[in-house]
Amino acid sequence: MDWTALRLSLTLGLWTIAILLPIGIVVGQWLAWGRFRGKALAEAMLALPLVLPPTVLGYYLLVSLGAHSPLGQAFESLFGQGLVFSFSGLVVASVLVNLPFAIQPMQRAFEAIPSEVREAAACCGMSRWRMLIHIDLPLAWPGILTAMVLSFTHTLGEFGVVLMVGGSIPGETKTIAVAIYDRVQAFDDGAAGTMAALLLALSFATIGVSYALTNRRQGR
Amino acid sequence: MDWTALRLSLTLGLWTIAILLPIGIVVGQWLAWGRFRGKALAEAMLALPLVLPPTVLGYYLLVSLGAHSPLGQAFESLFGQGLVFSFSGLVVASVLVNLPFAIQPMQRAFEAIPSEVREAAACCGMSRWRMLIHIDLPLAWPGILTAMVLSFTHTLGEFGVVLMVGGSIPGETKTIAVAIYDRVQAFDDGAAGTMAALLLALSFATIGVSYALTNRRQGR
Amino acid sequence: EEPPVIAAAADLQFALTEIAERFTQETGRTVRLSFGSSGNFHRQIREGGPFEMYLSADESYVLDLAKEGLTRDEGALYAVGRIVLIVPPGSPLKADGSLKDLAAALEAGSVKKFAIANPEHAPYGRAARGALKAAGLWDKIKDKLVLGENVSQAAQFATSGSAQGGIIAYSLALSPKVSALGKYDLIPAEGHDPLRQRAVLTKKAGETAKAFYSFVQTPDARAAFKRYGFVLPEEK
Amino acid sequence: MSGELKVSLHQTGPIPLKLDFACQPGEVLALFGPSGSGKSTVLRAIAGLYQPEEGRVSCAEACWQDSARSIFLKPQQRQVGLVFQNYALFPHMTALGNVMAAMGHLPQSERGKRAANLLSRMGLMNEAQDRRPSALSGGQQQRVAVARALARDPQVLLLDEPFSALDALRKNELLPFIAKLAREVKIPVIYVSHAMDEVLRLADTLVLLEQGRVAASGPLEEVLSDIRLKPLTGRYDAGSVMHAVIEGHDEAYQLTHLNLKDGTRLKVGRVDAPKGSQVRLRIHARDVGLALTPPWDISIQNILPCMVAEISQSESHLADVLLKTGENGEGSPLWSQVTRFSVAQLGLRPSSRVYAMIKAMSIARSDLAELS
Amino acid sequence: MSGELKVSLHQTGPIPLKLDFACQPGEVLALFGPSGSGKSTVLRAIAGLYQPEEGRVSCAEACWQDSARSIFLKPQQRQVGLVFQNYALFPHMTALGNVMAAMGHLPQSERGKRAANLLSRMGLMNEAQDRRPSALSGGQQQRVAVARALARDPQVLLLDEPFSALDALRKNELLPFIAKLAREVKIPVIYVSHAMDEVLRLADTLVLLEQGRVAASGPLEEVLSDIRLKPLTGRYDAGSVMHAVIEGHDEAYQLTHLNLKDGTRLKVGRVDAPKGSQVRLRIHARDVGLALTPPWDISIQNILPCMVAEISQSESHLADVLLKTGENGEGSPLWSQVTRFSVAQLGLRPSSRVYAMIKAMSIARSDLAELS
Ligand SMILES: Nc1ncnc2c1ncn2[C@@H]1O[C@H](COP(=O)(O)OP(=O)(O)OP(=O)(O)O)[C@@H](O)[C@H]1O
Ligand SMILES: Nc1ncnc2c1ncn2[C@@H]1O[C@H](COP(=O)(O)OP(=O)(O)OP(=O)(O)O)[C@@H](O)[C@H]1O
Ligand SMILES: [Mg+2]
Ligand SMILES: [Mg+2]
Repeated sequence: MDWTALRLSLTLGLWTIAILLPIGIVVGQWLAWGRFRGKALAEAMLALPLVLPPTVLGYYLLVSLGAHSPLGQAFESLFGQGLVFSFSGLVVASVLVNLPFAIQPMQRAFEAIPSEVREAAACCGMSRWRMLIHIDLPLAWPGILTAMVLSFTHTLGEFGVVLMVGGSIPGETKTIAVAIYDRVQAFDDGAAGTMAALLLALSFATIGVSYALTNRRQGR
Repeated sequence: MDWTALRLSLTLGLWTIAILLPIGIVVGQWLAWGRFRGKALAEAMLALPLVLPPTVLGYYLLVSLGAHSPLGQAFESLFGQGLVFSFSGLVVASVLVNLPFAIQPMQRAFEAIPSEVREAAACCGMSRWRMLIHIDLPLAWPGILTAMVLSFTHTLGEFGVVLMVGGSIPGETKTIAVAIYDRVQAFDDGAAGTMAALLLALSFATIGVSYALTNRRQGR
Repeated sequence: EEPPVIAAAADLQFALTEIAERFTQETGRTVRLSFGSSGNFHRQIREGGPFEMYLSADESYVLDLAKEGLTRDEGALYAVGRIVLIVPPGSPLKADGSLKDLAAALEAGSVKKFAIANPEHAPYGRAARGALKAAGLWDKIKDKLVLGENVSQAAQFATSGSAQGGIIAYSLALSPKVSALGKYDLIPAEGHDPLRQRAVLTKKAGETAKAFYSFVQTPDARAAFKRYGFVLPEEK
Repeated sequence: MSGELKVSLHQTGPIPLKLDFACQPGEVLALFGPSGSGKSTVLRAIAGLYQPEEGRVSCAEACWQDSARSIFLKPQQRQVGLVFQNYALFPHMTALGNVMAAMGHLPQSERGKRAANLLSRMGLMNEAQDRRPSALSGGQQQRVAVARALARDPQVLLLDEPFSALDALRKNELLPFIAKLAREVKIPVIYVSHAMDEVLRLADTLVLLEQGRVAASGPLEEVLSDIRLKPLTGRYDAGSVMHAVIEGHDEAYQLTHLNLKDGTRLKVGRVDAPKGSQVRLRIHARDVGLALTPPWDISIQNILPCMVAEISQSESHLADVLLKTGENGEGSPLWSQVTRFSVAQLGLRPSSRVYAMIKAMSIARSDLAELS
Repeated sequence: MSGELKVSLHQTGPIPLKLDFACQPGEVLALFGPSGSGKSTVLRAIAGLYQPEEGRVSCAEACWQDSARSIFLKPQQRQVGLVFQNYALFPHMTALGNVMAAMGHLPQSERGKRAANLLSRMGLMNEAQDRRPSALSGGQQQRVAVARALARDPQVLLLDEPFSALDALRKNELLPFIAKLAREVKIPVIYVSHAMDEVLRLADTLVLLEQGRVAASGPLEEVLSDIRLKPLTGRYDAGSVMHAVIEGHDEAYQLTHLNLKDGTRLKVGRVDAPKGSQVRLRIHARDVGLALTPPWDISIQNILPCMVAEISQSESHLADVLLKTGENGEGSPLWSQVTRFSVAQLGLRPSSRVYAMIKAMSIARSDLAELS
């Protein structure tokens, strides 16, 4: 069992949803409530990271975040470390790849909040921030949870982009998905099976608990 | 440009969402409105196809759908053709992999329908079927669309499972994702770029149009 | 009858495509080529994959299948792969197949990342590891390695600019697109286990596959392999 | 075919219920009671949207629910028309679409026309018919909800405060429509309302609910005449209900002459019913004044000789006087509410002879409901 | 600090609006009009939830909206308390949570207690306070909505049919509470209601809306006394509003003696105000009977000598008679509604001398509103 890889994957997953949560909320609300031309195009754009095969997307990211790219150079001069073949690079890639899973369910959840409830909140004098905390987030919670679960699990299983951008460096970019893949490729089905089973059990437990808590809270 | 592969991918995507639509509606409604013990576990279970790296999942599918498996044998004796290394096998794999993307957004969308509206529909004497057509589907439509878009785009880009279960047979199981991947592996960036761009443009247009139509219909 | 599907290791992309075209010209028959990881094909053939011929980058896969009785015989060696050291422009490394410069650069600490294919399962990765071990560099370079899933990915890493160099297949380095991305130098074959590549007809093989199997072993085809950077078995 | 609706609901919690009542076809039964007393819950239980622990609901021959026999029909199988207290319109359909959605039993081709017709009856004109609920005012939404409930051609009509958001003028148009409908289509109608004037105009029977229990029930006139129920029936204090026959009309002055059973004659504003029809009159106790001698040269048209039957004094300034019409009190009971001061001043006692003065117009048109 | 609310809204479509009015602190302004006339829209515009093409809304010194200067403050910045017609409660919070949510301006520690207090005032007790809206009855939800609007300590209170789902008893408790609150906290209150009895009890000023336009506005008494507005004010036909001073109380019979400005004396049920207080009376025209000679030995206590000023005959059986109190018609105007038959029978003409008979109890307590 490759515990380092497992820890790395979980850390990556948590970072990814930690970053996607605010992005999803902001962009999701904007798409849900904003009225502007080309909204459908913006929505369509957000689905695009899914269209390319992950390895190919990873390759494009490798090139556009690499040492020769302006982005990569900017990052390197800021943090003294390249973006590709590093954990930070994985996080960036992961966030990009999971954008559709994070934003779309949140957008739908925000859309489903009855406008009169938000109007009432405004008439109760709630600031934007209090409204977010007390109205928007609680009411959109199931959708937000779905977004988080989809992003988190997808990050755990993501493999093409992660491998391409990360380079499978043990302890830094070799996630559990890569480890399992490697074991399968090396015909070590036993080890692969153990890791897969553990990963599945762990995810199952985490997700099950979050859903159970949400269901209880919603009083269903 | 590998037109065969593109056509294959689109066909696969359409088949996938065509099959996932009824499944998602049924399971989504069941999860949204059913009250039973272990609901959270059922919900968690549905997220699991995402946790494993696609190639690994593909391998497990290959084994469990393959010629030696009871499932594969049953299918073969019914249709005179194996499930793996065939287009049907791709469709089955694709459907399985996309279950979370299809079901979760639909579940949330059904949950968001106010119960009094469904009660009113029942009091209007609507049969289950008419209720589905006239109430549930129209009101859950944005969520269903999200589910379809996520599944469709994910199918287009899916690569690990497809490669493993399908075997990349030109004209039969070699999808555009695999073709692009091949081109990238062969350092044929030009061809890969062309195909990727076309695929992106095509997806962008399709999704943009569906969102635009939905937005208009919803009168937003 | 549908043209047979031929499973071929990814490093044969260029060579085999040309050979298949020639085969079609000469015999009027066509084959469908499916490139991918030799390991994956191995599993797929075991699971009843429809492949009529299998060209593996690692002969052990073929021998395994032969033992399990899934092939007609043990097949034939069609090529032996070679590896090269490739360095992208701007790298502090020199393209030096003897790996001496790599050793010096490692001492100097100017190598931050070095790309090879994953030695756990990729044949070219195993060869690269062999060569690095033989040069006494393995322990020093271990922590700097980025591992590609296959040799193609290792080449992408090596030429991306984010790594200072890498060890990849000669066949890949010869392709015009890759050679434009960096300088390379052959690593002596003595340093690593030979990359013996074996082709075999599976039990499903039909007439066309059999013809193609023979065609791959004709001098014409061998010349093509050679042109694309493979050593021919006899030359060993 | 519709028939009698029988309802019996019993449970201890979470919403306590303990009630039995029946409603005949053509009858309007008002469910009246303070906020939170369980009125909406009762309607929901009848419609099949709420399943109390123990219950029996049957309509005509059909058993809709019987907890003893584990029968519980779905709302779809019950053919009720329900107006929800909060309307519950379909948000994605236009007003017209909402009404048409309840017409599953009609051929597609007829629906549009009938729905438009119903909506017009409700005073919702063309332009508004094509708007979604979100672009309709509260009262307009409510009228759509009523039209939708009627659209199903229900066997039982359940109305949960159907006109609470409507102005008096609209209400005056729609209440008679509902009353007429109940009688013509011969279905049981259950009507929940807090507005006593609506109840008075519509209902035949009154069921008073208090914390889920029936506090009183019976013919409207009886329950309302029961002075003890005043705390529940609210500030619309007791009154008397009388049956009368139309004797004739005075077209010039637009008056109608009525005959009470005991032969007493009354004049009221023109009633739109032929000579000989039976009508029901409600006379508010507070609209009945008393005099010791028959007053003359006053605008009050109806002066009835009566005998005092009973006087109940309260702690306030008011006293309730129960009269019997006729010189010797041989006629119908009639309640009068006067000040205690007047009782003392006029020296009223049981069996005093008095004259009841009822202003013609105090028998307001809205209190004048026709009987079959 | 609150102050006068000035509202001016103009647009041609999609919802036509054309209105200007002002409401003083401590004043209750009733917005009255048929369903769909734009009442809710006006409240929404004041609250900042709807932005008409042209508009000016200001409260005290603060300008909330001025389309000419492109000023449009958000609802959050306006400090209004709004009761929505459909309640719009927060579905995920308990009743208590709903009310506390509007208390952002109070320290956390005080909120719970004040919210519980407000809800109790509304008659929503402990157990119900901890339920979510979905487990509350319609009327209970409505009371939570009112409590929530008050919780913000608003500078302007906007009530959109706040008691439409409440029974008469509850309404009788809550209406005086609102009236008192408006006066004590000295804020402008705008009240939308279809129930004329509520309007009568609460409002000082009446704005009659018709298709988004002000059909009439002014002090309640003036607008209601205007017989031409009857089609708009509905079946609560015209009446007279008079100012009077309390002369004394008759404790034995629980009566209060009033003095009109012209010296006429009236007796009404005990009013809970000290001697010398000013009160406002509303007398329904239909409760005023006429006599040619002063009747005696009758239960009607208030007999006022008057002179006929004007008689307007209608096509129905009714005629409206405008009286002036006093022997020579030197007093206040008083409307009486009698049958046309009576007009003919009594030979009434302008400047006829008559006696108006007003039953003591027909000045119903709910129509008796105190003036400051
Ligand atoms: N989005 C809209 N588009 C067009 N017309 C609208 C829209 N929203 C409301 N209306 C119309 O504007 C008018 C005023 O609506 P409003 O809700 O203000 O009426 P209201 O006076 O409150 O009526 P009610 O007493 O029935 O609540 C109505 O006729 C309504 O149909
Ligand atoms: N899910 C629930 N759990 C507990 N109590 C409930 C629930 N739903 C409703 N109640 C309570 O049941 C009682 C009856 O509610 P119902 O809606 O039938 O009252 P109602 O008579 O229609 O009142 P209103 O006139 O205010 O509409 C109320 O006191 C309400 O608080
Ligand atoms: Mg109710
Ligand atoms: Mg309104």
